[in-house]
Amino acid sequence: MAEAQKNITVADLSTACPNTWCPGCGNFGIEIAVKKAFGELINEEKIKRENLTVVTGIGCHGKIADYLNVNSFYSLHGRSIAPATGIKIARPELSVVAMAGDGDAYGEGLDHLVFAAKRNINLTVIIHDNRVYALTTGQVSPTSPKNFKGKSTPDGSLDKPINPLELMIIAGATFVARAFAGDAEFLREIIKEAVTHQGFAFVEVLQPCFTFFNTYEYYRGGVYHLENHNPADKSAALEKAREWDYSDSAAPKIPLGIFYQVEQPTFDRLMRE
Amino acid sequence: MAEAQKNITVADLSTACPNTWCPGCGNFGIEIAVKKAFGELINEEKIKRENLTVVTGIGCHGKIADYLNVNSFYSLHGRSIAPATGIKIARPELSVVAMAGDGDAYGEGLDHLVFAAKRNINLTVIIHDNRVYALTTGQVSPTSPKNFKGKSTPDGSLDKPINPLELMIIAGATFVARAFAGDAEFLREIIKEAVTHQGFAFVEVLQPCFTFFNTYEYYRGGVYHLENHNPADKSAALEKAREWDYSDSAAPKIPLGIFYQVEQPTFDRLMRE
Amino acid sequence: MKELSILIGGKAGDGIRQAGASIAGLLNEFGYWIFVYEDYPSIIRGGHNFSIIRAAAEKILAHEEKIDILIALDQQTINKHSRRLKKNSLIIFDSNAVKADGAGFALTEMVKKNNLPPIVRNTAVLAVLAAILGVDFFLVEKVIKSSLNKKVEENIAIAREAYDLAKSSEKKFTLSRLDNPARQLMTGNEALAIGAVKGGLEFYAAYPMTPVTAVLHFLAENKKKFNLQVVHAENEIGVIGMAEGAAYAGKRAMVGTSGGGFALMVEHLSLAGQAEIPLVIILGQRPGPATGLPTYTGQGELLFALHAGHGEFPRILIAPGDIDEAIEAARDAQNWAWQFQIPVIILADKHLCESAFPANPDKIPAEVKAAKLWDGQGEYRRYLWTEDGISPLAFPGQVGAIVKSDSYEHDEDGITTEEAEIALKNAEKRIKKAAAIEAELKKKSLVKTYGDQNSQTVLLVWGSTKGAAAEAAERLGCRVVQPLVVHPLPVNELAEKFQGAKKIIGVEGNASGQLCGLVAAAGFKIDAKILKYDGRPFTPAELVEKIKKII
Amino acid sequence: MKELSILIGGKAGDGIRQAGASIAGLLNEFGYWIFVYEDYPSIIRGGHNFSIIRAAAEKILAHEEKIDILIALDQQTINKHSRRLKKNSLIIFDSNAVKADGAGFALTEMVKKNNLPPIVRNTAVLAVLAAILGVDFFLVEKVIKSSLNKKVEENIAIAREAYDLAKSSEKKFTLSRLDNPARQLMTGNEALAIGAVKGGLEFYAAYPMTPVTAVLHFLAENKKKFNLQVVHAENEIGVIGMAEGAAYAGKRAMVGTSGGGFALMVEHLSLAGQAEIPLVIILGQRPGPATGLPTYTGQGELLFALHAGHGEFPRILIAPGDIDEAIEAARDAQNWAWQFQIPVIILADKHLCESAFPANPDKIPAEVKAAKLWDGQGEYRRYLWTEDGISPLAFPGQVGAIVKSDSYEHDEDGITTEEAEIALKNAEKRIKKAAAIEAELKKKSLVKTYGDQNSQTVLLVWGSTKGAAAEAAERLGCRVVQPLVVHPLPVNELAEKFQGAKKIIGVEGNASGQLCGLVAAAGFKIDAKILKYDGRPFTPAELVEKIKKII
Ligand SMILES: Cc1ncc(C[n+]2csc(CCOP(=O)(O)OP(=O)(O)O)c2C)c(N)n1
Ligand SMILES: Cc1ncc(C[n+]2csc(CCOP(=O)(O)OP(=O)(O)O)c2C)c(N)n1
Ligand code: SF4
Ligand code: SF4
Ligand SMILES: [Mg+2]
Ligand SMILES: [Mg+2]
Repeated sequence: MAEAQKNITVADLSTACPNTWCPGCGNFGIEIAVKKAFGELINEEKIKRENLTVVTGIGCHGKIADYLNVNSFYSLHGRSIAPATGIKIARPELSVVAMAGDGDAYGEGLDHLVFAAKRNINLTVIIHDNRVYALTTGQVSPTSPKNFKGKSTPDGSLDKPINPLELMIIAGATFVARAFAGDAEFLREIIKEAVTHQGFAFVEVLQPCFTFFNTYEYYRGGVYHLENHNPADKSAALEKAREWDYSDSAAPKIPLGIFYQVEQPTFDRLMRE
Repeated sequence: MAEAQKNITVADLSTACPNTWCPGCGNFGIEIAVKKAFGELINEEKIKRENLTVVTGIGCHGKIADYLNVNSFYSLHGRSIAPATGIKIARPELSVVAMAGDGDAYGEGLDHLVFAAKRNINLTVIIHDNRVYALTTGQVSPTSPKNFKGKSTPDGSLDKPINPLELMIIAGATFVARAFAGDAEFLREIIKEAVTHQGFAFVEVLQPCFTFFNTYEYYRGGVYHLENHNPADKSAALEKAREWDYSDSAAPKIPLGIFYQVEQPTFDRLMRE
Repeated sequence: MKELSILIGGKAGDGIRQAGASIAGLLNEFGYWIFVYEDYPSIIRGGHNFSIIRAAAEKILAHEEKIDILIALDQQTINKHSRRLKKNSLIIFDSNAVKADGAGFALTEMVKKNNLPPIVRNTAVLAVLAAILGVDFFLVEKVIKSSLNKKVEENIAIAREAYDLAKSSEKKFTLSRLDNPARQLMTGNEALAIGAVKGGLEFYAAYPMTPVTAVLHFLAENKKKFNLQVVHAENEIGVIGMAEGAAYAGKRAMVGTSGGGFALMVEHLSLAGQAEIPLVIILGQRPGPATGLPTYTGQGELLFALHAGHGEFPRILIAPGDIDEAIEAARDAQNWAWQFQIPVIILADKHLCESAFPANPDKIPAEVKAAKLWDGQGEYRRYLWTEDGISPLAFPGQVGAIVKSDSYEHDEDGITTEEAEIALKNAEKRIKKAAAIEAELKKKSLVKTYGDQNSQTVLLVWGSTKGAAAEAAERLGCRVVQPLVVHPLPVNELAEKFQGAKKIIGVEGNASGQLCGLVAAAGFKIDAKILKYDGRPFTPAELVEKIKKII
Repeated sequence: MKELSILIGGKAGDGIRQAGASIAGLLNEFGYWIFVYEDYPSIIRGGHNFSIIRAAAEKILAHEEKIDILIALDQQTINKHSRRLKKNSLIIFDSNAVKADGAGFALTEMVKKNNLPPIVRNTAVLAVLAAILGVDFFLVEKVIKSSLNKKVEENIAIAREAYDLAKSSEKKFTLSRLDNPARQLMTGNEALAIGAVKGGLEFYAAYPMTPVTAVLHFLAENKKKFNLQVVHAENEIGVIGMAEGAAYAGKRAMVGTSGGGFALMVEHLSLAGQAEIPLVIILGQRPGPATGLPTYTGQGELLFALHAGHGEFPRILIAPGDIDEAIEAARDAQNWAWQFQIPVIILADKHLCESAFPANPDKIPAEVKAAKLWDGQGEYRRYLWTEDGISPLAFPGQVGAIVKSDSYEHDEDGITTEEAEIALKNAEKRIKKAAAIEAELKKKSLVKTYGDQNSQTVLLVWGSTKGAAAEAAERLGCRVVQPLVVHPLPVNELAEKFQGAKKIIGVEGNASGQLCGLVAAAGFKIDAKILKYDGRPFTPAELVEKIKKII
């Protein structure tokens, strides 16, 4: 039997598959953060490489399945969470990380996301939220600002975005964080926290889509790191989650960091009691 | 061409279809409240009878489609909201009321409910929330209390219920209310308010299932009417919505009434601008 | 007497199903073969429910049109079913609720007097029946004890009172005890669940839906005993997504649903085709389209199941027709799913799922065949191209293997590709697998026959229709041919079993003759069809009439 | 020269599709028939994209394998496509990015020097091509103006520079202007959208999905002009649910998706069957299973579309094969959906949806046939039993009518029932409707032929495969038979069009020959099959080779 490799590097976690994201895509920041976080967690013996299992949906974000040299389940559009749930229930010793797009997780497959949070199943979910349907060439998504002029809404979209952090906190997630793809180092730290969290960990990543919704400048002008925030305080978490409402308001204040974190029994563990 | 009838009575709004709900079922309270509310709204010329269109899902609640002598679309399980949305977009002059069960609206078809609220489409949604899958003979539902011993969870369910009011308020509903099937008069009033509200109106009805989850006593001991509450105040609405968390805690305080109500542009109207 | 059919009817909420089961238990104790048919609308109270319990000295797999004893707890039962009475039939009824000729007793009053709820009438009427059939009271007691867990004493007391009251009635039928041990009565749903466990089931996910909800109930109830994970998920898409995740993680998974839920699973079914995920789906047919007749039966989804899913990929469809076949089907489904890394669909229906039959679960051995596993040598490639199209499996958690499953076309490593050459190779991989499946299935006899094997008149049937057809064939001296696997069709064996046939009559519970179409496409001539599509199963007598008109 | 094929290739993001369209525009201005094939992977940047623009004096409906001019914006284009070059072919390339023999120009530098983004190379290369073909510059200017709305001046300046640079190159091909007016170029997607509008479309809902996303874009862009409601819904279940609601409310509705999205719509499709909701679904096929090859083409979903949905109910499947047929199909689909209150599925595919053809939309008249409407007399019964199974329609808002639609089996009023007799009558209602549909379809010619009508060799094709097959048949002198409606099959007309055939060869873009199966089941013998399932469409030359091997 093969032996587990020591000292995993980013290269070890990379496949040879050519990358086809647009130059400047926020997904690159997510990719490097994920690889570093995974490598460090493995090297720190917090998780085992062979147990690491990534599930993705379909969209630009999903391509990360091809780029990560780890176990992966490249699922259907909107369907990363249910298979991830099945994997975790079947094999609780695995470290399961589901990745999804905003169209994917908040539109096509919202049900599964809400129920995974409700169950507090011990998964990590990372959303590549570029606030647009990118792979299908630029349509409005559930987190696009109102009046978004995409190809399906050339005169501007009519409804306001959902606020995923607020939704996840009330749905039952026990770890809720937000990061920015433009700050891969911070994202790496958040991902490490999320993966080691015992329970449903939700990481919303603000990911600029260079081609269809270039939000780099907007975010750079608005993001800041949560400080003096008690993540065990649900009201404070909700308040912070509401500080920015995913609109395109001028001069936004967009907090990043861990909004909410508590320990509660997980579904996968309760099932085996 | 036929002429619209005047002075509509409850009998006018009833079909000859034999009723097959269990004696003592909370649905009877909903049925009478709905018929009275509809009749009054028609007689007060707030809506036209011919424009009234009811959409239901599948479950015990759905049978109301057969009992109401009005236009109806008896849809699939979990799928009352999307057809209702289509009807309203296609024919904004219609008064569209979607009715659904808790399994229906919060489980099978949660996506559609959240997006209808997000759009603030001018519909009324009435949930017959018996907190159980009744027509399939008694399984845990999204609003069942934790540790619910249904046929699919004989040792007790493992996850906590969702709080539909909280969910709807954050999703974008502009009218959010709760009533109790055991108080049909109050429910009638709420339904009248909901139907005349311009925007997405959500009415959660606590409906005891006599056979599989008899909650009459529990609710009778806990419900009270909201007073001195400003429904335009979102924080207050959320706070009130959290006062009871759909658990089976002893001595609950369960507020009823209109939690939240604001006016905002509706999707169906914006579409035609 | 050689056989006896009893119908008990009342309203939903009267405990008809419970009473039917108790009657079946009583007759079973007497050594008879039993078949129990349940008929109920999709409501919890009111309406009209009935059970037909048929008991016979010989093996039977169907209920009959006509009945010997009609037990009426309400007047509707008389109105709806008096057409089923024979000259000599007896009506037993609650004289407080029903007007009829026969053995009427004031059961409502009796129950009331004892301060018991009206549903206890079903215990009283069981005792009346026992008394009239000359069954010893201790058997009544035994059946009550084994079927109730609340108010047992009170029920026995009522039973005693009713038994004594009825003891002196005319005994139209005397039931002689047969020299057989009591058999284990089981529904098709239980059989499917037990069979799956025999095939190594480790994970069951479902969302309640008639007629297979009881599989979920049974497995949830017994999950510790069977060492299973059982999940009631948020909806059917979640159900199949979870099951596919579990299978990817190496656990034998199954889901159960009926047409509407299956419809929601179709996209994931196609994923199982592309990503080569082993998965068993129970499709409990009921009459559609849409919600249709949710508590009735039909066989309208063979072609739907065969072609469901975008793109072309191999699958197996098994159609068990009785209780033992159901156990075997669910067991074999697991093994085939894992041997070929494909979805296997079990085409059941309400009539099979919810009827009760004597079963022999212990005679059907557990069998968990190992899948083709990675040998741990070299680099692991999830989609390695092999001679037979089947790539060795490894699972997450295995040191040295990176297991990449992909819903896009992919290379051998499971990395997405859009190259024409690789797409072609993968399409051919799927074709090879289909060939491997056909080869494997040839090793097993998959076509059953009943009746006179030499008859030139052949009834072609599938699934639960087999029960009524076998008996009709027995009576008429014709032959029944029943493929157990309906896709891929066991064409050679069918040809063998059709040998000498002059007239092939398809008998199906749908409006188009779906199996007939497939069998015709395989080159056999179908001469006539007997189709039924009102939600009700065939009975032997009905079939005899219809066949006579054709031959 | 009689025809010219040009391939332009580069990376996603190089503006290849745009450039291809401009080249097509140029050749169109010269009076040629045009066919534009787009080939691109499912990525936004990088990878390899190419367009083949074929222009011919005669009507053509396909691109070809071999090309006359290869335009390379990157080296990959040379590597991948040099196999397509003929002896006499010319390579035009950006010499800053590509090494090749032929007409190379330093386009990257030219664009850089002008401070323009790299994508402007596609304008420069268009001008180079025009110069080499001897096309007047004013036409280049015209095409640029009609295709760009930003930086038009800058693009014209670059074009001028490139044109002047290339003017003196050897003119291998001189394009003579034909005596035809420029035609309107249109993709299949636009044609389907326009056709639907001609059939009275009032409501379109969709969720983006290749290859039909552009229908959503086009209708959203033009919703005011066409007086439509257009919704991009939360997911495909929402899409079809909304469309069914709109249809119930009396509005002509359509949805568009491909296999995976269609899979999610299957339960609602069955609802349309039970509740008798008129609905048109565009199913743009692409290779599955699952995500498969999302930007490529295939014809693998005929049987899926035919049998999708639980229960049995009538439907029509239309399979247009070219641009005019697409317009007509979408128009007729609306009328048939409303005439029979059924779902009508348009089987398109990527090759039809995204290729560009000259079209004659104005020659195809709008036609909105009135549905059978309630006459306002007496009590309205949504599901009135009638001779032909079709009940008169009324809609909410109509005084005096209570319009009850039901997913359960129901009585004539639309009230749920579980009675066997009524269920049977409803099943028969559906059968009657199927008969009415067949009768109606017989009134229209639905089978086309191409090539030599007297040839004994017949190519049986459907959908977009028709283009390549028609041309191959022309060359080989054989006959093509193409049913426009693939369900219910126009059997009589097929028989007519097959008259005298000695050898019927099925040509399909799938691995099993799905139409062949249906045609065989209708009693015709299929002698051979030519199947392709690597995601790529047939070309005439390829088909000629394959047919030759068979005949
Ligand atoms: C069932 C289904 N519907 C639609 C699609 C087409 N599709 C592919 S990616 C995508 C959306 C992408 O948006 P998002 O999830 O936000 O991912 P992104 O590309 O922005 O990363 C869609 C609609 C699909 N593959 N499957
Ligand atoms: C797609 C689908 N899945 C499952 C069912 C079976 N089913 C019928 S009613 C029901 C649930 C009923 O629960 P709820 O919506 O809460 O309604 P209630 O009966 O409690 O009023 C289910 C699961 C169905 N009809 N369709
Ligand atoms: S389209 Fe947007 S999300 Fe997709 S790869 Fe390009 S920049 Fe990234
Ligand atoms: S089962 Fe419950 S919800 Fe259904 S009719 Fe009976 S009491 Fe009402
Ligand atoms: Mg996105
Ligand atoms: Mg309920």
